[in-house]
Amino acid sequence: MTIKEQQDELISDFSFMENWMDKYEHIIQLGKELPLIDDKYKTPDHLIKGCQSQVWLHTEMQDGKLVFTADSDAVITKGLVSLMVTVFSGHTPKEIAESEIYFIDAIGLSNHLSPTRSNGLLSMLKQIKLYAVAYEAKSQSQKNGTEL
Amino acid sequence: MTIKEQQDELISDFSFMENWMDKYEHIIQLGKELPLIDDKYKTPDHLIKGCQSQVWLHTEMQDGKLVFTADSDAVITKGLVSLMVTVFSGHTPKEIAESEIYFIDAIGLSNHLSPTRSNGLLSMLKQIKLYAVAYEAKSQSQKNGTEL
Amino acid sequence: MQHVPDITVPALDVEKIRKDFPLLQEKVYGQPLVYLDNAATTQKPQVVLDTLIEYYTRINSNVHRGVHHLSQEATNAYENSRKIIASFINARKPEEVIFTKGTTDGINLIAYSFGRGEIKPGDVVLASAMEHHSNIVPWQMMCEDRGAELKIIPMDEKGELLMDEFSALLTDKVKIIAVTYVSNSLGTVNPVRDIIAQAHARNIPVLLDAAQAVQHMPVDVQELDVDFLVFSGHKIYGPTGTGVLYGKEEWLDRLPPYQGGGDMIKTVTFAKTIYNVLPYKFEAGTPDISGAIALGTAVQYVQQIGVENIQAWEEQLVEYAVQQLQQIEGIRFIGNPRHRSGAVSFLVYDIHPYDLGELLDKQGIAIRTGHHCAEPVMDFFCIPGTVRASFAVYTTFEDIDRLVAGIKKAVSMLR
Amino acid sequence: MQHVPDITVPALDVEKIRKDFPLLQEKVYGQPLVYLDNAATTQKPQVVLDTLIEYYTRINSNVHRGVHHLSQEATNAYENSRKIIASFINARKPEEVIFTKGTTDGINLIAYSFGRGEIKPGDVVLASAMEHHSNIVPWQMMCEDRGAELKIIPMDEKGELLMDEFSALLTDKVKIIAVTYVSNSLGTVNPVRDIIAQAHARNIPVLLDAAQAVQHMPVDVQELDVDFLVFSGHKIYGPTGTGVLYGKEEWLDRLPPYQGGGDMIKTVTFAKTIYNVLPYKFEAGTPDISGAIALGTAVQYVQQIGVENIQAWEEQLVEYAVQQLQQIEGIRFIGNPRHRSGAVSFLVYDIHPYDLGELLDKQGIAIRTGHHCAEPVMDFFCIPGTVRASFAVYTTFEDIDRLVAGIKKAVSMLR
Ligand SMILES: Cc1ncc(COP(=O)(O)O)c(C=O)c1O
Ligand SMILES: Cc1ncc(COP(=O)(O)O)c(C=O)c1O
Repeated sequence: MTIKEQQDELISDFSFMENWMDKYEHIIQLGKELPLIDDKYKTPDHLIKGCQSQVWLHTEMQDGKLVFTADSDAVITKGLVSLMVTVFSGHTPKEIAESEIYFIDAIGLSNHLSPTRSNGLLSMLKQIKLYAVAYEAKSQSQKNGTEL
Repeated sequence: MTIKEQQDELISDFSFMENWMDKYEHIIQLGKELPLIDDKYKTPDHLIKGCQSQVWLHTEMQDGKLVFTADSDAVITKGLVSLMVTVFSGHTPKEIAESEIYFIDAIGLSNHLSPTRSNGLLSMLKQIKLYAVAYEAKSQSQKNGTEL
Repeated sequence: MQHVPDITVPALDVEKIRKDFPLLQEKVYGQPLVYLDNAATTQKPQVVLDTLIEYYTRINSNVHRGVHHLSQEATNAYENSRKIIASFINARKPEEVIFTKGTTDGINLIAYSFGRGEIKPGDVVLASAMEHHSNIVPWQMMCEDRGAELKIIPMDEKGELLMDEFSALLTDKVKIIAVTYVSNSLGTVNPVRDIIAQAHARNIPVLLDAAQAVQHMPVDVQELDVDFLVFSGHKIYGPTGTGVLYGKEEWLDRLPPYQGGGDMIKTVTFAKTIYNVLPYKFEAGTPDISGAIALGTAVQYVQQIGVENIQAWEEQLVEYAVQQLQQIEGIRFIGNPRHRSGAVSFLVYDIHPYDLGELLDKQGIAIRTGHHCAEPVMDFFCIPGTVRASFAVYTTFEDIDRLVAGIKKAVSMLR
Repeated sequence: MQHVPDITVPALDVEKIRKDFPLLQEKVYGQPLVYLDNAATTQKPQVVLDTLIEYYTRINSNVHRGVHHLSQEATNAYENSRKIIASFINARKPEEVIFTKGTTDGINLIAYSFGRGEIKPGDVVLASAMEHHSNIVPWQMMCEDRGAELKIIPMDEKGELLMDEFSALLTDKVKIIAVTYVSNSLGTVNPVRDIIAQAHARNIPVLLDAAQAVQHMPVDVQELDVDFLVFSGHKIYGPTGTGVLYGKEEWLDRLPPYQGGGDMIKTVTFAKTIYNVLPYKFEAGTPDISGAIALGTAVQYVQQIGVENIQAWEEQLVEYAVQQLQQIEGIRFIGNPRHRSGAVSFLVYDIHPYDLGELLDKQGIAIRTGHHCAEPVMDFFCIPGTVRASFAVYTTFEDIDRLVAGIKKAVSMLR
């Protein structure tokens, strides 16, 4: 699935839920299924700034695609991280860097999460995009390197 | 006239005036008729504290009675001082010290003057009573002195 | 239905009181609001709002020095509010009541002025282990500035001050003690009479942070013999941006001023400035006139209900809350003081307080989560934060029932 | 009937505007109120009052850090007001806008923080001869504390700054210049662009006291390139107890904080405290949430009318007032600047301003008398005070006619 398709699927999943308690149930469930980060990556430099709860995010390149693992000390946050990972994991840096992200607003998360939580979500998004841009730049310069 | 009679006369004078502009006319007029203080008494220690405009007050004992002269750099204040002087001048320290002052409220001055001005009026009243008490105390101690 | 304990003092008609607070009639996420974040700020009764509007539509004007009618009316109302507040805390004189922006402003004022006037290098300031940041940071800044040291009265696991250690800390180096009357994070009511007595035996003045006290219990500054006392208007049903600093006249006369500007001076030349008398010396600039006046109304509102009645009612609420919350599996109270007022802090299993708070919110229940601006307390208990429910005169037993049910539901989802 | 000059820019419907202000409908001593004390404080439009009530009845809650719905709504509204104000003065970022209690509070903040961070013994602070006490005393206090010196940019008999003398005062010792944009006692509009340019040529930052500017003329902090700018909310149709400090991000980041307490710190331990980012670093304690939000509404109100339109209207009022007052026998203007805004100060014969003020008041006309918190200005002119009429968007030509008639009547009684 493309990043766009992933988002549309999430939006559709959430659209069937009547109220916010149900949506939270779902978010929490997704959090429980999140591929856990290796404990050795739970270090301060893997922490994402701007979250009231702690969020660790690790990125790895596998076959030209970025794979994210993450964890949080708060369960709902973990669920939100999981949404991010679902959308972004397994795509190339270029795809991620160029993607347009609309599912957060579409699901209503930006309006209904507490502001610190939704700020945290935006920090996460920023961090993921930054990783992608960095990887993309690196691979570009390597490419340029071999062509020299 | 006693202090009480003086007050009643003032109250009656003012009661004929319909509005505050007329009352002020009258106050200003009284100010113009105020027995002026000798210039040599216009010194800082004759100043009354607590007035926004400057008020000098001088007290003299004549035949066992206190005589007040005063001045102010503001005309309305001068009129108010004049009310005070009219009520108190020419009475014994004892009469002044023991007098009950009600004309300020009865005329409505405390409600209708600007607060700094009515504070000033109260300061003046306090000062006059202080003078009286001081003179009274002095004369008592002198009496006691001769009797010793 | 939960069991409601015997209500011993029904001197307070809570249903009638609730009608006075427009915001309590609101719904959140389709649910009637349960507002249990009163330690952060209280809701305002209609009379307070009416006072604000009455002020702005009838007498709004700058106070003091004004010759015109509006200015006179505004000044009267403003100074009358000072008198109401003075009588509420039983100050000797209205001049001992200084209007501030809030507790934080009041503490900063004293920390600065006291530091400037009284503190030498090597001196010591005492605060307690359960202070709000607002009663720590101003003293830290002042101590840094003056080369003084901030020392801490420790507490135990129950959240009670260790009074022996306090006595041991009282050396001749101690120049002032700043301590909270009631802890906002633990609910502990401190033995302030004992603290003040011991301090005064050594001529040390005491500042009480009464931000969580004045709305919950009778506070009499003369009976306490306290030197400085501060509180926030917005936590006692008054407007935001208001607060009170009480100081003994001797002290306020003695300390240098804090802010400079209009009203706080008697005469200004470029060479020399002579400061005004109390209370103006400490009220530089145009004050929050409408706020101060409406705070007077809020205090009168409290007086009408009777602060003793509020105390009796809230003590039952706290007791009931502790009793009901105890029955939640996995709950752990943070702070278990003998004498508690206004707030209950807790955690459930290892659930992040933030998660619990979010799911309570979605059920229409407003509580606070986090460190409650008392990080040293969190560090002491080695926790990232707590969930805190805090009460007011309009809190009901049903509110607490909804809280307990809400927690149970949230816990079932989160585990 | 007085002659009304050609109204060149009728872009403003003053009768409609007056209806927005409930207090203007009041009578004083049976007379329709003529309110000409706007430099002291302005009246508030209904929308500002509505915002206050809406806040308290719908979303009142403490801001920041709150997990629940109300806290979220209150935080959004509060931060949105910061954005409105940032855009009003064209700040680069909302974070450059700090909410204060008023102009006095803002100047004290900068005087303290700048003093603490940047001033050494022997340094010089420059202020002007026409400053309000609030822009003198904080600098005096800071200079005393730091062993620095306050020097004064002199003015002439017209009430205009002597710019040559200003240039001569600019030595390497000067570390900051604090000057008023518009004089509250004389109405003078200072050549602030020139002052800033000369200051910046020497890397000296400038603080503008815009308390009498923002409500009368467009103010663009980027175009001015000013380093700090302060104003009061209550003088621009907002609530009492509110104000704004604008500071360039570089400066605000660089200066140490002012007050300590909740919100202005990132982490607190008893050993070390780490300060928060802008704007929170300078906003300790619970802010005046309702006030800040309603100030945003007041600013929007001004924006809707258009501050250029207000300026054009008020310029005509000032011109008309000067022209009409001139015809009063014995009148003497205090300050006759080429460029004047918002206020006219004067004396008539040797009549005490206080007497004049009192008799105007009894005719329903509210003006201010006295030193206007600018005693050095009074000393300069060797007078005890002035009578000052000051204008706002809702002032009319009829108001000025009533003022002139009122003065004539008072003078006839007083002489
Ligand atoms: C030029 C000027 N600066 C400072 C101030 C002080 O403002 P505030 O009293 O709102 O702090 C005023 C208002 O009186 C003023 O006109
Ligand atoms: C004990 C205590 N001290 C100080 C404060 C700070 O009060 P404010 O934010 O109103 O200045 C609070 C409120 O949060 C508090 O609970």
